[in-house]
Amino acid sequence: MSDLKGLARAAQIYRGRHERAKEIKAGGGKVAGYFCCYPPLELMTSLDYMPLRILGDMNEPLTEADTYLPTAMCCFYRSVLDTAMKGRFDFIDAFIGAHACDGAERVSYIWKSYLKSPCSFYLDVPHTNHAASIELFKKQLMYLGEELEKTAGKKANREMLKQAVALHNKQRSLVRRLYSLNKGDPPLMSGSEILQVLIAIMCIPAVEGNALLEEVIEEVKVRAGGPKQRKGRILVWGSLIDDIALTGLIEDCGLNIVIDDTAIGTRSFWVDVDETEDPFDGLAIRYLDKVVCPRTFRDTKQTRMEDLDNRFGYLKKMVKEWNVNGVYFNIIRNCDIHGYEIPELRDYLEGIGLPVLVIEQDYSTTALEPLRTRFQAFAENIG
Amino acid sequence: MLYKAGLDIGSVMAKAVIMDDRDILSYSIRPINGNFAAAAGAVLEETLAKAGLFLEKLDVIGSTGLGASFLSCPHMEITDVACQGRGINYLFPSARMVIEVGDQSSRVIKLTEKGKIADCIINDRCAAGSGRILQIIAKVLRININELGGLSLKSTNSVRFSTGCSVFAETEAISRIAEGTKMEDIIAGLHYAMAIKIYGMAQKAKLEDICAFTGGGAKNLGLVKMIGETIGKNLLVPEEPFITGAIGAALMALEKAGSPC
Amino acid sequence: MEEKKKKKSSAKTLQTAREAGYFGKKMLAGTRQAYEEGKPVAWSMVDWWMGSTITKAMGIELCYPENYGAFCASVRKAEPNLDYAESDGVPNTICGYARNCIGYTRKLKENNFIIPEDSPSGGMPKPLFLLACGAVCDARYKWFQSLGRYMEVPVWTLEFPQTGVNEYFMGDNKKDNIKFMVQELREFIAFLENLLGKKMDWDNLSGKLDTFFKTHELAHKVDLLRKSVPSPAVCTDFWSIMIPHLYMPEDPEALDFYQRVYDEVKYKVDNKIGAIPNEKYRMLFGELPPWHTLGIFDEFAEKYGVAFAFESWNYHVPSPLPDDERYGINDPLELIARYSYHKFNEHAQVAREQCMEPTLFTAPYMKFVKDYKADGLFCHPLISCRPATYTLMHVRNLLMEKFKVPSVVVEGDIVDLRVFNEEEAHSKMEAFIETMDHYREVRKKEGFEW
Amino acid sequence: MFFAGIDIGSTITKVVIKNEEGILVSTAQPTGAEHRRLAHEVIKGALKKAGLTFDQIDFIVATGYGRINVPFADAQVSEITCHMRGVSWLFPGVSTVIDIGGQDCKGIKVAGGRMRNFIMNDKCAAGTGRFLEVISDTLGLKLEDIGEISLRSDNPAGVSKTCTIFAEQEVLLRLSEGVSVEDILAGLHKALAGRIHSMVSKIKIEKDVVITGGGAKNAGLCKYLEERIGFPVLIPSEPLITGALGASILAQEMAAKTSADEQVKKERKLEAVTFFDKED
Ligand SMILES: Nc1ncnc2c1ncn2[C@@H]1O[C@H](COP(=O)(O)OP(=O)(O)O)[C@@H](O)[C@H]1O
Ligand SMILES: Nc1ncnc2c1ncn2[C@@H]1O[C@H](COP(=O)(O)OP(=O)(O)O)[C@@H](O)[C@H]1O
Ligand code: SF4
Ligand code: SF4
Ligand code: SF4
Repeated sequence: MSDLKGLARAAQIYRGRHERAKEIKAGGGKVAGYFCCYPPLELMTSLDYMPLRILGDMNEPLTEADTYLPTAMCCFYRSVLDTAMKGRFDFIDAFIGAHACDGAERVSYIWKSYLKSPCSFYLDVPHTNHAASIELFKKQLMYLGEELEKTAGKKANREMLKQAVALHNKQRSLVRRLYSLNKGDPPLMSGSEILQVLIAIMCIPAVEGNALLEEVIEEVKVRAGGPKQRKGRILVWGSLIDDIALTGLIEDCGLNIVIDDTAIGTRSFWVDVDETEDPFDGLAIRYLDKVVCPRTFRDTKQTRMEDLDNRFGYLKKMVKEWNVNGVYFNIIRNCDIHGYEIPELRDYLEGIGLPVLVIEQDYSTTALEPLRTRFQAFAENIG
Repeated sequence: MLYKAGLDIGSVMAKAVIMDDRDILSYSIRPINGNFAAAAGAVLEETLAKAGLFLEKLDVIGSTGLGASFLSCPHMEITDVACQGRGINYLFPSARMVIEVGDQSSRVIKLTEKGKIADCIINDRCAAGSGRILQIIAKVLRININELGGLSLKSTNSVRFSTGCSVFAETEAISRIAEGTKMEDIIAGLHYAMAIKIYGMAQKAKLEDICAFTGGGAKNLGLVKMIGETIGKNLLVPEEPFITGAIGAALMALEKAGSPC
Repeated sequence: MEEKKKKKSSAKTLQTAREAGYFGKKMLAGTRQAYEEGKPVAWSMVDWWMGSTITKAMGIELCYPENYGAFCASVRKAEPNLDYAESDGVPNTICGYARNCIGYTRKLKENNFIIPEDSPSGGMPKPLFLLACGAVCDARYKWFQSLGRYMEVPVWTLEFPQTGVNEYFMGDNKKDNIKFMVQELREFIAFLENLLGKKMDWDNLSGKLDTFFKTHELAHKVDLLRKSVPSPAVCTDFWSIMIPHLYMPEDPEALDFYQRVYDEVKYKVDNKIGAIPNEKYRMLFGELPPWHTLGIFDEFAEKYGVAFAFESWNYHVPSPLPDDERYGINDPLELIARYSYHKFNEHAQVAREQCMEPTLFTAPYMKFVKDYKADGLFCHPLISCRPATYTLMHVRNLLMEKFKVPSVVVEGDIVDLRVFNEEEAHSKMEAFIETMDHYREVRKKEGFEW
Repeated sequence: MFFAGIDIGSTITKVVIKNEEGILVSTAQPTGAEHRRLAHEVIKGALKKAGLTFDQIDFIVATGYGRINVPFADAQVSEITCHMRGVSWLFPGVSTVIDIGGQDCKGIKVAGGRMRNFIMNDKCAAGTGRFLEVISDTLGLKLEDIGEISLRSDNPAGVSKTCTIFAEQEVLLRLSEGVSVEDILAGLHKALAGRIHSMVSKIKIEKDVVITGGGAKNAGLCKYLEERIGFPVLIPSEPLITGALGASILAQEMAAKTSADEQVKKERKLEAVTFFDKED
């Protein structure tokens, strides 16, 4: 363990994402790598698996991916598979793929075909939130539990699960507190700092993550000099961002990222798991219905406006609370899930007077520089 | 004695060889300069002259490349992938994989022991990764294309290029120059970007132990070294990489013609 | 340039295939007529689990934007729609069918829902609702959802479980999945009943299912006949004759038609008449075809003697439901659920034996390659479709590793003509012939049957 | 007071010097490999033309691709904003700006002098002015002439390749096949206009449309674009300089905003900066 604290510690973990996991493994612990925000962390934690979010690497040139995936595929998951084929995740004890989107689904399959972990499971996630879907999803979670138990050497009982739920709910509330520090002007944290903290806590056990979050909150709360006051207070919406090269570029151009709705950011943490009698009920409802991501189809409403409010209303709230004056749509190229939403959401937000910047990016740090002009022009136009 | 000629009328270079039953008698290479028909005629004539032969003496002529159809005398057109494969097989019978960096495309060809194509990966939708960028960059740096390789070998700190568009790579290079980056680091960076692209292609076809490298790009020793290091193999490079396609064309023309009449 | 233009549509080798275009026209004309008569019409995805049969049993006429996209592409009239969709902000990387449909719907709306004059094949009328589908692909529910931008009609998404190979065999998973599907179907029927204000006519549904299964059975028999050497029919035939079984299998005319297809193919098999004159190579085609340039397959046949013996897992009907799964099932919805789940998972066992994932889009090829004695696979990765493209490289690797069957990869698109390079396809194919020769020898040496 | 805008484009460097009344001088010259020395030289050239000295300039805004390489600029602004401002100043009724530059092409939506939306090509050079340069080079024609020549054709040749690099080869092939230069050029211009049009359509093209940037100097391209757009477009008399003009207008605004004590001029020196040297 390191003696760094707070943000410095977060930055350290961010840079060496798998170090803590490997330490834990060396100490006899187990690590479960998972895709996206759908596999329930509580299940892993309760069975003493340390959950590790599987991410790509924007700095790594793609050399292996094209052998397994066509170029028309989501750039993020291409990178994920590329690094995995190079052995970056060879140490994990369990692999949990998920049907988050087509990209995640097919890469889960391909991963399972070529990389054999001691335990692996593909979690099917229905696209609708009907009662039947939640029931089916609950069953899938139970199968996941069964599969993990085989290698965990123990069974998860209700009590253990409930404890894990409480632990992770605490993490969620801490993350929300962290974001709330950005409500004022200037915001207390930069988007890059938040990103580092979030990635850090996705790469260490929940207990340590909670301690880290508390340290960071204490450190930041009393800050005099946070990020610069800038004209742009933006909301980032869309496909995930997992490298500060991108957030750094955005902030460099005169924009503060004060809040986001992406899969590394708020989406993974915004809502709690209800403490239900059967913990699996709470998990199924939370992960399938309450996590808001355009990958889940929500039945259409009577009118279009009602439908849009139903799908995007929460963004309006975020905009208000964080006093946002511009929105950046971060679209990883070939991301269908977010791609289809662009025209609708753009009009919706412009309708409440927010300028919107849409960029389709290639998930590669080398391709970032040409985006500078766009962010700069956007910044010049805000406020 | 049978005499066969092979022509490879590429996009920038016209290449010709004349062979007898066993050996290469002569070859010649000249730039196309926009006139395919003229270049094809001239390069053939030149090669004939070097070999001391006349057109009538040739039993068969095989042609390949983008401009093959501009050849005016009777000839047999053959696809360039097959020609490169056969040409390399003639020069390096042990090679099981050919990497070719031409002007318009880069290719990875997997060969059978007979020099037939076992697999082939072509990058030709977009010029990114093709040999053309070498010419462009030489022009930008105001040096001769022959100097690129030597210079890049001096680099100690190559820049990271985005593997993007050849046209944009040019502007990227310009701005690096403006920032004061050393010329050799720019070139090395470019070579690295190309090497990565080629490595990805080679992986698709499953890398083989014995690889040859040909096409105009193989004239560039810096690129040869970089690709060799990136894929972790020693590359066999023909003495004259330009003419492998032409050699293949000559060989295949004979095969296809059966016994000539 | 102009005079060199290649032929774009295919001549087709079966007489019945040449007649199949009738069904596409019938479908569209049927919906337009119903619309004019004030009857309900809807747009549907190819749903593979008979949601459309249920819809039709409720008296709703259906047309299929995916089919319409393929049609627009085949007459090379899709580009204006694609442009029009892109100009509204959708990325040009999303599904070509979707962009065609979004562009079309935008025009339809701007014309006050009177079908624009210049719409290919007469166009699709405004729907009462949209039947989206969660099977196979995200585009197929996101795209209908996004049409809300142009018309306020409800979207219903029929969800389809997608199971991993090991997961398929776990505990009661299969039962759970089928139970879920039955529940979803019930909700769907409730939605329809509510929308139309009338009850489901169960007898009508049963009657339709009856024809449905008969049509499918014949279609499956045709598939089996195609195992013969030389190939009695090729991919371009199939992409025509599939229209009735994919879109209107419950139509008695479709059943009749399939009887004729069967007879024709059977005759050719019995008399060893090949679809192409000089079959030298047998290839598989993976997955969605370049609708705008189907003529290219005729050229391959002519130039190299390549017969595309079998193709596109996802368009084919499944084998009939095994008796033990069918026996004693009285609830038509359960039958539908079982049959559909069977379509997606019938190859799970093959996948398990080969230690590979997924069943979808991949495992079937492990069977096809043997059954149809394939020398090679033609992969057609699409620029705009990920679901049917994702696994192609994977299939390519697997076929080589396990069966020593090589593949050629030619990138293109279903609809977007602008990204398909014919010359490239030809030169790759030419080089690929040698490759197939080589692996034939390798297979012989290693003791494969073909 | 005097204000300068300097636009270091990927291809051409432009300077505009203005005062409160209007433009005093404008210059344009090729951007070489050495932006920094260039910036310093072009501004000197422009100053000389205007009969001014460096110290007389109150505020300098740099824009364009090389804007960060202008050490003596007081501020840097992106070329998107600058083009938008420059064009709005020339054509107050503008709603859509299409800027065809050397290595990028942009569409900008303007309302009431403010930017509403923009779009820019990425990754591929196929829809940019660079395409025309490469082609004119291949054909051995002057860049200034190819537009006019293309208008002489009534049978545009089909062009199947989009990639700039490959299009060049296709041109050579067509030539060898005996297709006339006019027809080839017409085909290429049409294809380019098509690509630009479909990109800019994404932000909805509305009247008034102004085409600017170096590409607007190409009459053929403008005509084919106009055909695609379906109604007449406007073209500034000197389309190259709208970016620099916008920068100079912003310079004026920024100077006005800067408070009096800040006006005590910042240390700003006009001198050549060391730059890359071949011999090292
Ligand atoms: N002396 C040289 N050193 C390094 N590279 C060269 C040299 N001459 C040519 N090239 C490269 O070779 C390419 C031409 O290769 P070639 O195989 O002849 O292509 P093509 O067959 O399309 O004409 C040029 O684009 C250039 O990049
Ligand atoms: N006289 C001219 N006639 C036609 N085209 C021209 C002319 N001058 C410049 N161009 C075109 O303008 C482009 C440069 O435009 P410019 O707006 O200056 O770009 P940048 O700002 O990137 O340097 C060149 O690529 C060329 O295509
Ligand atoms: S970026 Fe898009 S395609 Fe990729 S994982 Fe996210 S939702 Fe899926
Ligand atoms: S499978 Fe492909 S072609 Fe079909 S709807 Fe999905 S994205 Fe489109
Ligand atoms: S990116 Fe560049 S090299 Fe690639 S197609 Fe476009 S112009 Fe050509």
